[in-house]
Amino acid sequence: MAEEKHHIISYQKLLGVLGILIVLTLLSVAITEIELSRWATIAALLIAGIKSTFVLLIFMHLRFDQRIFRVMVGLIIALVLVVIFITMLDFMFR
Amino acid sequence: MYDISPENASNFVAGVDLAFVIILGVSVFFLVAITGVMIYFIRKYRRDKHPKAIQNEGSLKLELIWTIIPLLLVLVMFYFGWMGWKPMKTPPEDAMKVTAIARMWNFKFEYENGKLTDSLYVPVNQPVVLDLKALDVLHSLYIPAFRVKEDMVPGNIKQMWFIPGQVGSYDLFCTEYCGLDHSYMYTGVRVMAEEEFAEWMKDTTATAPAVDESMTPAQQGFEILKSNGCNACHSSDGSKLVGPSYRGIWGETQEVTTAGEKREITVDEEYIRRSIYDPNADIVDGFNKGLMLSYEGLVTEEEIDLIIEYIKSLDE
Amino acid sequence: MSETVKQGAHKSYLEETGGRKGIFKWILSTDHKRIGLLYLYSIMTWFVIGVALGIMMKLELIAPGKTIMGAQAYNATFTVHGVIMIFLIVIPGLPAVFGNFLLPIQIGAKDVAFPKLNLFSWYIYVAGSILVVASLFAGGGPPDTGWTFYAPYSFKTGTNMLPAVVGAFVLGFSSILTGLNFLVTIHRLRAPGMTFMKMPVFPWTLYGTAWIQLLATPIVGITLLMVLGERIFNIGFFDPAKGGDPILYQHLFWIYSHPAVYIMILPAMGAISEIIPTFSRKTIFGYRFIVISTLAIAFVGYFVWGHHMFTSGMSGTALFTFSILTFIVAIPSAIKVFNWVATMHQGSILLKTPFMWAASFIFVFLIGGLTGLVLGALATNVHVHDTAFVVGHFHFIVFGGTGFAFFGAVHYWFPKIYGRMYDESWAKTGWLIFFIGYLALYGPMLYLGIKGMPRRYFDYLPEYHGPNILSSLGALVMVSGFLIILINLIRSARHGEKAEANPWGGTNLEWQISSPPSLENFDEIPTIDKATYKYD
Amino acid sequence: MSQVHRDDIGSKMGMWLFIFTELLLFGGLFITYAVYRYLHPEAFHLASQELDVPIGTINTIILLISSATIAMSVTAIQQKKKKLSLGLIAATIILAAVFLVNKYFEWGAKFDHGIFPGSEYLDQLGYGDVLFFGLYFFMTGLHAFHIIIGMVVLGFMYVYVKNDRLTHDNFQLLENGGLYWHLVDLIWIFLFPLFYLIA
Ligand code: HEA
Ligand code: HEA
Ligand code: HEC
Ligand code: CUA
Ligand SMILES: [Cu+2]
Repeated sequence: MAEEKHHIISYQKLLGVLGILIVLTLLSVAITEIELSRWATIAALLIAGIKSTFVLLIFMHLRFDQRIFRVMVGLIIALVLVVIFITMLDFMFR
Repeated sequence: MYDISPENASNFVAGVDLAFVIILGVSVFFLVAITGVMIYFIRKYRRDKHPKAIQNEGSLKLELIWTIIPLLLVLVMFYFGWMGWKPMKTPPEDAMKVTAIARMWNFKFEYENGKLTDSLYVPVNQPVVLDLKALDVLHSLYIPAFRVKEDMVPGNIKQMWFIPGQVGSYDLFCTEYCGLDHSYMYTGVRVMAEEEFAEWMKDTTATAPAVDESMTPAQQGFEILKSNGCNACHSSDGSKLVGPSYRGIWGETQEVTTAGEKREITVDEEYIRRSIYDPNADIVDGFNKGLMLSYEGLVTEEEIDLIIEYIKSLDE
Repeated sequence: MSETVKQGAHKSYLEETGGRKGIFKWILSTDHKRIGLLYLYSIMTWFVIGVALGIMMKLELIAPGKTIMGAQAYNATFTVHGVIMIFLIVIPGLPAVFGNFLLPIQIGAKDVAFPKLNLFSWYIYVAGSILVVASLFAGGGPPDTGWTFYAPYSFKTGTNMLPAVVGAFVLGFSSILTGLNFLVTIHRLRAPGMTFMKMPVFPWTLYGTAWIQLLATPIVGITLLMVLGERIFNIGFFDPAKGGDPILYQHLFWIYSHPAVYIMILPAMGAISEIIPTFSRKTIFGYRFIVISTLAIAFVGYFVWGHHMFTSGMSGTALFTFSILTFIVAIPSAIKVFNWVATMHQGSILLKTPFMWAASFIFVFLIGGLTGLVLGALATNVHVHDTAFVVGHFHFIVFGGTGFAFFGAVHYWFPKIYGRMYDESWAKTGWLIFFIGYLALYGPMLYLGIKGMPRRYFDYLPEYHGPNILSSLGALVMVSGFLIILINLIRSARHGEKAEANPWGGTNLEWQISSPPSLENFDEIPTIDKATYKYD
Repeated sequence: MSQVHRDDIGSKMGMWLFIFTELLLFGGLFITYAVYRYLHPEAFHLASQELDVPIGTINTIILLISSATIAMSVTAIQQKKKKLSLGLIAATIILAAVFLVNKYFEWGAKFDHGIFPGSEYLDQLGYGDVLFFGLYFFMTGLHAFHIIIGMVVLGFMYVYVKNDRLTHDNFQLLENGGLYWHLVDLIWIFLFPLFYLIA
């Protein structure tokens, strides 16, 4: 269809993102190794969140696609989080 | 509203019934009103009477009205539902404690002095807390007259409480589906006057199953089986229920699975005792693990001897 | 809708065989209309089994004690009845049958986005349903866990739980793929000019449904997979003896199964929203609000699953949240009901069979929905949870809602599908008998529940006898009505009078093409320049 | 379908919707994980120390690289570099295989210690461990299953590119295959800290 104009992502960019992802991975291992107690897990999950954002936006082209895709992905992730949250309402306050 | 019991059968009846009446009242109103209006429209605007429709796209004002009014009404309903439920959550400190034990497919009630009964006995006008304990699968304890119900979850002891308001007998059901005889898993609640209850409570002898010394050992054995609810799963006529029949096993060899390995055993006293105290050690072929639970502490060694007499007697 | 739509001079889709013969012209065709009918026929086959099981239960319950079957048989009966009715019939029911047939036509497309996938979904459906039905007959006896498969009982029973669970899992896939297909179809294939806000309500409800199918079904998929893991590898996710939590199982199960009830009802509401304007000759009242409420139901409905577990010992916080959300989700349903009734106002109403079904739908849906409010309030739920009252509620709303809408839809689109008219007077007679039997069958259940009769009871105390007799007799009356309806439809599909392209004077695209439609639906994709449901 | 107009966006949307269902499939497991972790925090903590962090880290990096290679293969095909694209797809598949081999050794080591679902050793350890390892095997197992599917899908892509069924102006299928592969990566990004790094 006419509306398609494919964005081509350069190799440099992809490799750059890969570099960032690997650094973040090592970082999260390092953080949890030096034991920051409860915060370590939160930090590790935060890093995982950042990593997945990179994968979604660049590797999976979300940044360059139609807006509808971004909206959908955002809503789905929110949905999963809300469902986990509501379930935990039961277990945390038993 | 409905007359399944006196209004003060328990302290919760008033709150629950109030919520009921309010919700049902609003509901009946809407049901009648909407249906009425609809029938009126259908009659008035039938095509032969009203050949040309008058178009109307909608009206924001109406939409708002019929969003906001129901919204307020449901909040009211929620409120009364919540208020009726809230007192059920926290039992008072000084309540009398009874442990309710559910297993497939009967209830047992254990009182603080060790007394054990099949139906629940409670004194009137005194708070009672039930510790709910399920041994095998989910059950649920329901006393319709008291408006109380709580699931019994294995591995998780929960509580339920109430103050019986009137002397009498009421039904008590298991309402969580729990297998074959779920529909027979019911018993009763006896609410007694205080003195009567105190009297009853003191008498710990009467609880032992009515084993009559004049019966033969085998007959006594059968009474023990009956009072422990074994017959829900085991038959005496050779037919297979949830578990194997008592008939035709004595002295025979049987295929069992022990710790994952098949082997053959001969049914003797030793084996029967183990089958009752540690049923999941040897699983009889063709039956499932985990259904029968240990009766250690519920059935004494002497009683097992009588049961064995009974099992022997079947094959004579 | 507009003059651009021409009546094709092509052969109808029923005559167009694609060069295939006999049964192959059905099972190899990727035409969305034929696939819709494939679903219709397979669903109807299972439906007969489901109904028979339901009647058997009613006969058993006609008197206390054992009448026609024992406890084990009864337990298996309601389990298989529930599984068949829910997973095989009402979940795929309206979307797979009428959604397939009508969605592309109503949005002005030649087919769905992925026609081959569509046919494939049907194959999966058949495979899954055969597994479920096979569980009735294979080795260890039919499953006896209830359609909810609650742990830990479902791990302990020796009956054929596995085929039923695998079957349900497979059916889930079919449902997901259908939803996926519809979503892409709606997003990508609307005819030029048909903006979202010009789309008829039925596609809108399919859109909401498809999202639920897509997003909720995987949860039950994974739950059933865990059940399999538990049974095969002894993992212990939900086994209290190993530290698992049976309540978590219930959470996971209902995270799917509550939204699933909206899978059942949304397309039904869509069908009603088509029928009422057509027979009132009037634009639907408050189109925008009906659309928004559809999305609201789909969305909020995702967060209320806990109302099935009010007595399971959840925390007070969770109870509070779930109860209030349950009430909120009732509001969009109310909006719809009011708008439907308002549509009739000042209309020009033609009392044909589809309209009778639609009007009685509103009545029974009200009863079902309002009893849902009783269940949604905490205090009253504690009393009536797991009693016959719940059984009454969901039969009123599942079968009253979805079932009545289904019959309305069948009669409404019958001329379009087969190009023939059904017999009006037989259809009305059937409806009347059915409706009376229906009220007699399920009304008493509500009363019994308030009196405290638990559900899934094969036997009951004598004090519950009276209403049970009425209920059982009602079942028999209703089935006679059902048979009249069914026979009338089957006869008319072959011998009925030839139908015109637009026998009811509808305004949506499906009425602008010939009956039955040609293979490609439209000679030329129409351009839409007007809002939907325009009469003038 | 060939006579029908090609709709790349529709096809991509189909893929994304499918990815959503996969996300929710794992979502159910993440709920389970959250609940049991909350109920047994210490046991989860201790049990996770049984897992081999270096192997996990290496596997994570392998998957990340494979994600990058498949993304680059899409770039390559758009630039009409068929050879390069083929090479990158092949590299992705090989990396996936390496991941699985690592996984195999990792699981094997656990089995040797008597840690596997339903094992007696595990039963003795207590509830938290049973659940932790139950989830571990189930989730990584399901993930590995997805890797295998992904390899098959990419295998098809390889053949298609080779036969010129996919070309520089018709590569949507390859992009979809890539999307699926990124999903597998995405899930691992969360599995890794949740199982290996809760020290
Ligand atoms: C089509 C399927 C369907 C639908 C649409 C619904 C709709 C609703 N359901 Fe129902 N439900 C089931 C199918 C369905 N249900 C099934 C199958 C079960 C049993 C499962 C099992 O255990 O086996 C069940 C069980 C069930 C329970 C659990 C009972 C228990 O086990 O304890 C509850 C509790 O809250 C509930 C509530 C509701 C509510 C509040 C709605 C609402 O959405 C209803 C909204 C509609 C209205 C309210 C009517 C219209 C309103 C008006 C005209 C305005 C006037 C009203 C106001 C003032 C608000 N349902
Ligand atoms: C769609 C859902 C559906 C339908 C149509 C029915 C139809 C019937 N049901 Fe069923 N029922 C359930 C869903 C349904 N049921 C579920 C989920 C349970 C719970 C199971 C459990 O506890 O695990 C249950 C349980 C249940 C019980 C309670 C068991 C117990 O708790 O003790 C009983 C008791 O008599 C019963 C009776 C009947 C009867 C007599 C019929 C019928 O025979 C009536 C005859 C019907 C007709 C003559 C025509 C109806 C036509 C349609 C609905 C149109 C078709 C629609 C599409 C194709 C979309 N059902
Ligand atoms: C919930 C169902 C259930 C109840 C209640 C139950 N059993 Fe069992 N029983 C089983 C099952 C299932 C088996 C077979 C599997 C096994 O060996 O554990 C079994 C096996 C046995 C056996 C071994 C039989 C053989 O053929 O080797 C004996 C003896 C026995 N039970 C006695 C009893 C007694 C005594 C009671 C009551 C005090 C009782 N059971 C209560 C289900 C039950
Ligand atoms: Cu115990 Cu039902
Ligand atoms: Cu619900």
